Amino acid sequence: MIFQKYAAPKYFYPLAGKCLPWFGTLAILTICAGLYLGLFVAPPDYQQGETVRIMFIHVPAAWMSMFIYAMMAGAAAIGLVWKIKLTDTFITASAAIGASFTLLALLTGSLWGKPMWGAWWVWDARLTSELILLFLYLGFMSLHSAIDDPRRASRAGAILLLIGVINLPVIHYSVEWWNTLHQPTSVARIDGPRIHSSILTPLLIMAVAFKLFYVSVVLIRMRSSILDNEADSRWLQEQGA
Amino acid sequence: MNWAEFFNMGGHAFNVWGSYILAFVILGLNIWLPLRKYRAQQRKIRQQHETAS
Amino acid sequence: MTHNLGLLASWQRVLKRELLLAYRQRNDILTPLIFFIIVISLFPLGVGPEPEILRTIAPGVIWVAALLATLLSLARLFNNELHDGTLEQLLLTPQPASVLVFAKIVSHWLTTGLPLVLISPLLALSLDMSSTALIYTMLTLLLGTPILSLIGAIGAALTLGLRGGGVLLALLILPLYIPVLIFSTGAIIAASNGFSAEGHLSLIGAYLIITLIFAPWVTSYALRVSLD
Amino acid sequence: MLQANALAAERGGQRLFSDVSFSLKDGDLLHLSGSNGSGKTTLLRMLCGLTLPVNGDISWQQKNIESNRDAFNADLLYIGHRHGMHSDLNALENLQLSTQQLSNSTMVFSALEEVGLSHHLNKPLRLLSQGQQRRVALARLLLESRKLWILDEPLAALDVDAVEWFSQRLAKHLENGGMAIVTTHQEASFISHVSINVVLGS
Repeated sequence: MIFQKYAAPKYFYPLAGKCLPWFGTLAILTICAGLYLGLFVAPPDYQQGETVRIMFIHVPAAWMSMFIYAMMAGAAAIGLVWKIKLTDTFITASAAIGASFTLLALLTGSLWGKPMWGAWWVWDARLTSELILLFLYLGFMSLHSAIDDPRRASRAGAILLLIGVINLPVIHYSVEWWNTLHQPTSVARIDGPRIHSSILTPLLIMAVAFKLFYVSVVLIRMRSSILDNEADSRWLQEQGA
Repeated sequence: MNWAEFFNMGGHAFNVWGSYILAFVILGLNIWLPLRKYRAQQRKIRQQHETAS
Repeated sequence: MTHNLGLLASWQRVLKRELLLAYRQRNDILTPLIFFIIVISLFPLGVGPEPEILRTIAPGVIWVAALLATLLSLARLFNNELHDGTLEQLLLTPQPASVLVFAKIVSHWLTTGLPLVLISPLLALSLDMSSTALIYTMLTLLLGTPILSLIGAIGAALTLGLRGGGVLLALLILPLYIPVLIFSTGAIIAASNGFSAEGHLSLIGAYLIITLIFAPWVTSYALRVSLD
Repeated sequence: MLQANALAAERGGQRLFSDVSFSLKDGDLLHLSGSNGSGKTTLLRMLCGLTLPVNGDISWQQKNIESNRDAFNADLLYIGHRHGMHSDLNALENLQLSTQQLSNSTMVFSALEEVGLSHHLNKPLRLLSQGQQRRVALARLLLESRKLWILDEPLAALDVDAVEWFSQRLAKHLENGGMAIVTTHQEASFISHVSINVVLGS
């Protein structure tokens, strides 16, 4: 089937090479559009004032952190069942950018929380789950790098990702429940009550921009790790990279 | 467009611009480091080609 | 021509062997227990002896100490047997490996989890907990520590034989322990305030049943991956 | 009947060996040889199903060992470099608690006697010498009647009469229809029974 064909580095490498410039330019364009709309066009929020602009970074980053983890877990499942080596290249390529988006979401969340709640860090359900997600990312990355044998590293990492993705909703639910237990006062939800379209459009554009950015980073990292692993194979010399 | 007003961000300049700078730095690193390694690999392969041919 | 042992008989044989081994290395049982006691008795020194404060933080302190004590004892679950080759033999038995791994997990719980449950009343009293809180601490530990052993076994199998495996194990497994920690301490707090803790205990029970079903199989798969 | 075709293995990304094929019938003895690091142990572990081959497959009685692992394990006896005994238990406990066979203490006693260890029964294994520990491991050959023996350096650290005992034991196993795959660097009398020779790393 078609999917199987592009799972081999030999076919994936040139394909990634062709798509890379497209994703790169599209990512740059959408980021500029998002920034322009978010910083210049969107009106300040009647409640939060200008700090609402932090949301254009924080919320898409939080979405990306979960999206990438889910993608990694999906690739892990495929890699374990069909024994495709390329899934591990994809997972290792996505881990760092996923952890970076989580870290970015946490930092911007704290920068946004200071004016709203007066504290740099609030044990809000969403922020706490984001913190735990960062631990899951760091756990995967350290396990994967602690194992020398490439095959064991990819399979052990895949198992951990699958356990993590199954446990993530359970952890989120328990943190959510724990949060309501200890903070009876209804804390303003972090993404604001009802989102006005002038705020929503830049938010969605930034979300798309981050996805395109993620894809370009992953493609670059995958191509360079293929160059590392397959340095001696003939098809690489013929194609002249 | 009053630039001073724009940069002040209603008194929350630090928070808003801090977030955007953080985003630029963190995401920037995520694209710059792999790109640098990727270019180095390309150069190495191109050199191999010159010596080989 | 080979008449092999039945599944139950070889399961019991593995359990018997594990308990005999645990008995032979007795201080491996004592160290997590002593660690549990020391960590808990550090808190009054750090936080101050006022009973009200101790009473409020007691459930959290006991449970976090239980998590760390279990983590401490997990490293030896498979590593000793990696070095003398018995772990390979475990995977080469005619019986499904997950059942025999389950016997090892049960023996780990008997030698680590159960002692924590039995010693916890003493420590609950030292933190001036009320009698209902004490009972619910034991109850949640009784229900919770098997989960710690089951999920911990998966982590131990994944980090088998790795340098710095102990710390890595903590990083992998502690996030997965969070639901147990939240609902157990929640149950103790609810019970000591007079509310019913049924909801919490049933959630922990459900989590226990799910891990009982899946963890042994995942652990044996992870062992196969690590011994590859 | 053990059938292996086009087996290949990698360690840390480097190719160890590729397209190793052979088939073992009743009464066959395969001697696996090759320089250190050529992947002998990896191949043996692969034949037991412990290591996944990079490509190629292994079948026992015409069925792939990965799909019916339990049936294959019932006929397999693997003794590796690490002899698979608990060093904190004594010889008696090790054999009684780990063998899959319904063996009672008299059978274990006689097995230990046959390997010449009747007087070291209550000492934990770690106090015995390498050669003695190897003898305890080899005692399993008597207790567990398995069709396929896969032995990694069984003669390591054995003295002369233990080697002699092992060669006779192996010959008897082959006569009543058993099979064996053995690696060894030492000269031993059972070499004359070898029916298949596989050399790695040539």
